[in-house]
Amino acid sequence: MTPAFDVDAVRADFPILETEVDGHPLVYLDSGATSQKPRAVLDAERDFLERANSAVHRGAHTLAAEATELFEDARITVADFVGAEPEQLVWTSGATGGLNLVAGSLGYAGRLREGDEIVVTEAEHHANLIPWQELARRTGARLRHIPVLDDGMLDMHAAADLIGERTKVVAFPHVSNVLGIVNPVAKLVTLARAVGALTVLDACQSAPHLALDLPASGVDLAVFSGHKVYGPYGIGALWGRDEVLESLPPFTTGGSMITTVTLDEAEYLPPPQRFEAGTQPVSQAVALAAAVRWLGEHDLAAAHAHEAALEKRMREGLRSIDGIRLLGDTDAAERVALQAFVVEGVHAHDVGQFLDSRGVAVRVGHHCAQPLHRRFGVTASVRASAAIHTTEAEIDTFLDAVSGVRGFFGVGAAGARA
Amino acid sequence: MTPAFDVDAVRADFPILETEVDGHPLVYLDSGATSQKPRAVLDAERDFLERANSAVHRGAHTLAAEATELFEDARITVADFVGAEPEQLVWTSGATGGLNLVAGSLGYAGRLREGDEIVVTEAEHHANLIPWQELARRTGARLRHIPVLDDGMLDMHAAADLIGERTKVVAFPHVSNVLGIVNPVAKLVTLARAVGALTVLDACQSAPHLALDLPASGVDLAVFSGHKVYGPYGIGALWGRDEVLESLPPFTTGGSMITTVTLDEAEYLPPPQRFEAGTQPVSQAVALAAAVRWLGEHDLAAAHAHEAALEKRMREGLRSIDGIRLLGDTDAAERVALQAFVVEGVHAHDVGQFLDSRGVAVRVGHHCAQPLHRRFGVTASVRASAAIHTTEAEIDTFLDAVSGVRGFFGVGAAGARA
Amino acid sequence: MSGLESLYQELILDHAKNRRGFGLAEPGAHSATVHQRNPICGDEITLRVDVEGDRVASVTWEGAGCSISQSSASMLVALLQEDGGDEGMPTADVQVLIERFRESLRSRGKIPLDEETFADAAALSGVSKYTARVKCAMLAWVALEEGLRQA
Amino acid sequence: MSGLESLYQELILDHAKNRRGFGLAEPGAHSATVHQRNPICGDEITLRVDVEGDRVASVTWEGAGCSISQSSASMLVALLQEDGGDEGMPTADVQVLIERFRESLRSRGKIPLDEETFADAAALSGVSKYTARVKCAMLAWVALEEGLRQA
Ligand SMILES: Cc1ncc(COP(=O)(O)O)c(C=O)c1O
Ligand SMILES: Cc1ncc(COP(=O)(O)O)c(C=O)c1O
Repeated sequence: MTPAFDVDAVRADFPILETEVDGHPLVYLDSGATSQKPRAVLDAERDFLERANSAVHRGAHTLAAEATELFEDARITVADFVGAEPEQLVWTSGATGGLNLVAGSLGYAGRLREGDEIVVTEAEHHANLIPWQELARRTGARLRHIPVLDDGMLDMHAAADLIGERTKVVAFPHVSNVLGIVNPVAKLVTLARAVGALTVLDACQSAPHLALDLPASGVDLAVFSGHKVYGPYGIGALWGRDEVLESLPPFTTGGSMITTVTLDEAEYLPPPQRFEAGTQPVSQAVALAAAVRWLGEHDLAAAHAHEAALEKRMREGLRSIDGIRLLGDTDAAERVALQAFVVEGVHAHDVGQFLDSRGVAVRVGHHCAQPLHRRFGVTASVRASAAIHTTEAEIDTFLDAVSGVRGFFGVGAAGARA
Repeated sequence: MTPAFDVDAVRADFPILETEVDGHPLVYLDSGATSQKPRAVLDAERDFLERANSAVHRGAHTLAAEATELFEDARITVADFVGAEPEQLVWTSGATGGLNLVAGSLGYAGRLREGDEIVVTEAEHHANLIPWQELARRTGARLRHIPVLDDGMLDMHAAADLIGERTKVVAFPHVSNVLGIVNPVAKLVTLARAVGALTVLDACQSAPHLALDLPASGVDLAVFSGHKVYGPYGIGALWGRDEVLESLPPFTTGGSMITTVTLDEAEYLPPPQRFEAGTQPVSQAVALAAAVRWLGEHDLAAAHAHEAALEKRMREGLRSIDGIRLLGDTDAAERVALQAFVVEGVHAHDVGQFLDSRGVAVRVGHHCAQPLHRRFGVTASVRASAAIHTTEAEIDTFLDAVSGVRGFFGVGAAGARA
Repeated sequence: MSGLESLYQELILDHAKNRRGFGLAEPGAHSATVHQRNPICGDEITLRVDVEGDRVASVTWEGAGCSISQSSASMLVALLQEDGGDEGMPTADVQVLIERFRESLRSRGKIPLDEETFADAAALSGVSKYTARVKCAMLAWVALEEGLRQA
Repeated sequence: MSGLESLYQELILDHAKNRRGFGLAEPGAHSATVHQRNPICGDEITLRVDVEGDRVASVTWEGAGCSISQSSASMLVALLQEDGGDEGMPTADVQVLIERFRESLRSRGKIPLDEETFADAAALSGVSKYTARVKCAMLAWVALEEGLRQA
C-alpha cells in the first residue's frame, strides 16, 4: 500500500498554484522546465536580504560574518542533499554552467587530444551535448554517442562496444528530460571505469524526484540546477570526487578563488573555491538550501510513491487516447512523472495552446533535445511533467484536455471540429 | 547650490538599514562590495515568482508568455539604463562572468597570438586581471600594465607608450574599487582606437554611482554586476557594440542559444542569445530591472550631488585624522564616495573589528586588488564605500569611530589605550 | 467566441489543411529562395518569390509548423494571388502590406487586420493577443520580406 | 567588559606588540618550516619548529597580520616555553593542545580556554564568538600542526 501523502498540505506552500488561467485553475505540468518555489524558499531569500545581506568571506563586520555563515551552511545542506561533503560541492550558475565548467576545464588542462573519444547519448539535453562538441572540436577528440532504442532505452550493447580504450569521458543524463526514463547509471559507470574514463552525470531531472547519493553512484562528476529543485534561478551545483576536482584547473577566474596574485600570475585556492570566481549567488545559495530543507521535511518515500502513481496515471491515460504517440514508451524502465508525446495530425504548438485554454501548462517544442526528436522522426513534441505538488485530479484534467485536441482541430476519427 | 535630496525617503526603502549591530544602528559603508536592495527589488522578484514564474522563450502557455515578456522587458530596461539597445545587452552571472566570457571568447576565436599584447592597469580588480593572464598564457600574448602614480592616477604618459601596434585589447576599470578615482575613459579609448585595439570597460563601481552612456563612451565592451547596483546576486550584464558581439563566438554553450543542433554540431543564434546558454536568471533579470527603475525614480543629478558631498566629507574627514594614510589621495580626479586607507600601526582587520563594534560596516583586506596594494606597499587596507542611502551623519559616525582606533589599540600619540 | 476560437478560426484551420502555394515552383529569372526558422518552436519555411519588373509574380513555399504558421503562409499567397491578379501585386505595395501586418500583430489586439486589405489573412487578428504566437504568424511574411530584398 | 574589549584584552595587545619567538632561528637537524596564509585577509606566517626526539625543542616565526594572529603566535610560543621548560613539551601533548585550542575556538563561546592549560593564550577565548576571526587566531597553531607532521 502506498503511504498516505498529503498533497494538499504541500500545495498550500506554493503561492503560484492559486493562479487562474483564462478562468481555469492553473494546472502546472511544466516542472521539468522550471519548478515552482514554495513559500519557505521565497521567505528564506528575502529574510537573508533584509537581515544579513553582505559580501561573504570578506570583511570583519557583523553582517559579513553572518552572511558567510549562512552561505557556508547552505553548502553543507545542499551537499548533504546529494550525500556529499561540502568541499565537494561547487556553486555554479546552473547545470549548463556546471557542464561548461567541466568541459572547459578539461580542455584547458589539455586532458584530451586527437584520437581520444568522448561518449554521450542520443538522449542528451543540448547542455550536455554542445559543450562536448566544442571540446571535441578544439582538441581534435571525437564525439560519439550511445543510440536510443525505439522504446526510449539506451542501447547498452552499443554502449559496451563504444566505450573503449580511447574513451576519456562518458557523459549522460540520469533521467532524460524528454523520455522520463532513468538511465542505468551503475552499468555505464562500470563500462567507463573499466577503461579509466571520467563519468559526468547530468542530474537535472533526477535531483527533484529521486533520492541521490552521488558518491555512492560511482560517477566522478555530476551537475544539477537550483531552479528545477524548487529553488531559485541563477544557481546550481557541480559535485565531484575530491581527487577529480583537485585535478581540474579553474574554468573562470577572478576574485575569491586565489591566494596570491601579482600582475603576472595568480595562485589558486583548492576546490571548491578554485571554481568559484567572483561574487557568488549568495542569497540564492541560502534559498536553495531552504528548498532542499523544505523537501527534506516531507516523507520522501511517500512523495516518491505519489509521483510514481502520477507517472502511471499520466502514461496510461495518454496511451488510451486515440492518435497519441508517446516518446519512449516502455514499462521496463524506472521513470519519473515526465512524458513527451505527439498528437498525430496536430502540431505540438497548437496542442499546447489548446491545453493552455483549459489552464494546463505544458511545454512544447524540442525541449533542447533536437537529436532525440530527430531520432523519433519529429521536430517537436508536447511534454507534461509533474512535481511533488501535482494531484491526480490535475492529471485527469490534463488527460481530459488532451482528449479534446483532435476534435477541436478537426483531425482523426472526430473529423470536423466538434 | 546642491539640490535638496531626501535621503530619509530613500532610506525608508531599505529594510536592512533598520538593523542594529551591537546596540548601534547599522552604518553600512560596504556598498562597494555589495549593495543593499530596496524593497521594490525584493517585491518585484517575489511578485514574479508568485505570479508569473515559468520557463521563458518556450512553450505556449500563458505563464510562459508572461514570463518571457517580463524577461525581455527587463532587458530593454537595463539596456536603457546604460544608454544601449536590448540586442547589445547580454545577461551574465555578474561582472566576473562577463569578463571571463569576453576573454574566453577571444581565446576560442583565435583572436590573439604570440607577439600580441593585452594592456590592463595596475589598479585592476582580480576579475579584470586574471582572465587576461590566463588568456595571455594560453595564446602566448603578453600582458602589460599601465602603472598607477603615487596619487592614485593612471600614468597616462606610460599608457601612451605602452599602447601600440601590438596591442589587441585594452581593459581597464571605469572606477577603481580601491581608489574611488574615475579613470580617463575617453583618453584611453583614443589611444586604443588609434591602434585598432578592443577596449573593455569594467563598470562595476561606476554603474551604481554615475550616469552611464556606454555607446557614447567609445568603449567596445563593458560589464557590471547586478548586486552592486541595488539589484540581486547571480546576474550582471555585458554590453557590446553590435559588430563586436557579432564577431565573438560563444563562450559557454547549451540550450536556448542555438538554431539547429545535430549530434555532431550546432548552429548558434545571433547576439545576445548566442552568449546566454541555459536557463537564464529570469527572476533576477526582472529584479535588476526593478532596481534600475527604482534608481530612475530619483532625481539622479541630486543623488550624484549628494554622493559627491559624502565623498568630500569622508575624504577630508579622514585626512584630518592622525595616522591615516589614504590610498589614492588626490583632488585632481573625479571620484565616487569610496575610499581605502590604512591606519598606521593598526592592522586593517583590527580597524574593521573596532568599527564594527560601533555599528560601522566597512571592508578590510586587499579588496581583490593585491597588485594595487603591493604598489602602495601594504597587504591590506580598510575601505569605506557609501551609497545613495548614506547620510552625512553616518559619515560622521564613521569618522568618529576611525578617530578612536589608534587610541584603542594603544598606538601613536595616544600611547596606551584610552 | 472564446479566446481559443478567435485564435483558431475555421478559416485558419482550413488554410492549414489546404495550403495555397504549397510546393516550390521552378525558380524564375528573378527569383529568390529564403529559409526562415523560428528557433524557439522549430517552425520552418522555405519560400520562393519570383519578381517581374516591379511586381511580385509568384510566391510558393514549403515548410512545417503549427497551424498558425502554415495558414498564415497560405493566406499570404491567397492574398497576393487575389489582389495581384495576373500581373501580380506591385512590390512596393507588398512591402507596405507586410509592414502593416507586422504592426497589427505586434499591437496586442489594438490594431485589427481589416478584411478589405488582408482578405482571409484578417482572420489572424486574434493572434496578436498571444505574444508567443506572433512569430508563428509572421514567419512567411518575414521570409517574403527577405526574399524581396534579395530578388 | 564590552564585546570588543573581551576580544582585544590588554594581554593580546601586549603580545601583538612584544612578539615572543619572533624571528626565525637557524634550522636544526630535525626542523620543519611552514608557510601559512589566510587568503581572505592576507595574514601570513612562516613558522619553524625544531623537534628533538619526542619533544618540541623550539618554535620561532615571522609574519604579518592583525593583532589576533600576531598575539596568538606569540602566546603559543610563550606557552610552549613556559610549560615545556628546557627539554621542551612532548610532541604528543602539543598535538592535543592544538586540537583543544581548535575545538574551543570553533565552539562559539561554549568551551572557554582555561588559563591553567593555555596560560596567556586563554585570553583568546573571546575570539570564538567572532567566527570571522577564528582563522586569524588559528594561523600559527595550524602552521605548527603542519610543521610537526613534516618534522
Ligand atoms: C571594479 C570591480 N570589478 C569587478 C568586480 C567583480 O564583480 P563580481 O564579483 O560581482 O563578479 C568587482 C567587485 O567585486 C569590482 O569592484
Ligand atoms: C536533462 C537536462 N540537462 C540540462 C539542463 C539545463 O539546465 P539549466 O538550463 O538549468 O542550466 C536541463 C534543463 O533545462 C535538463 O533538463
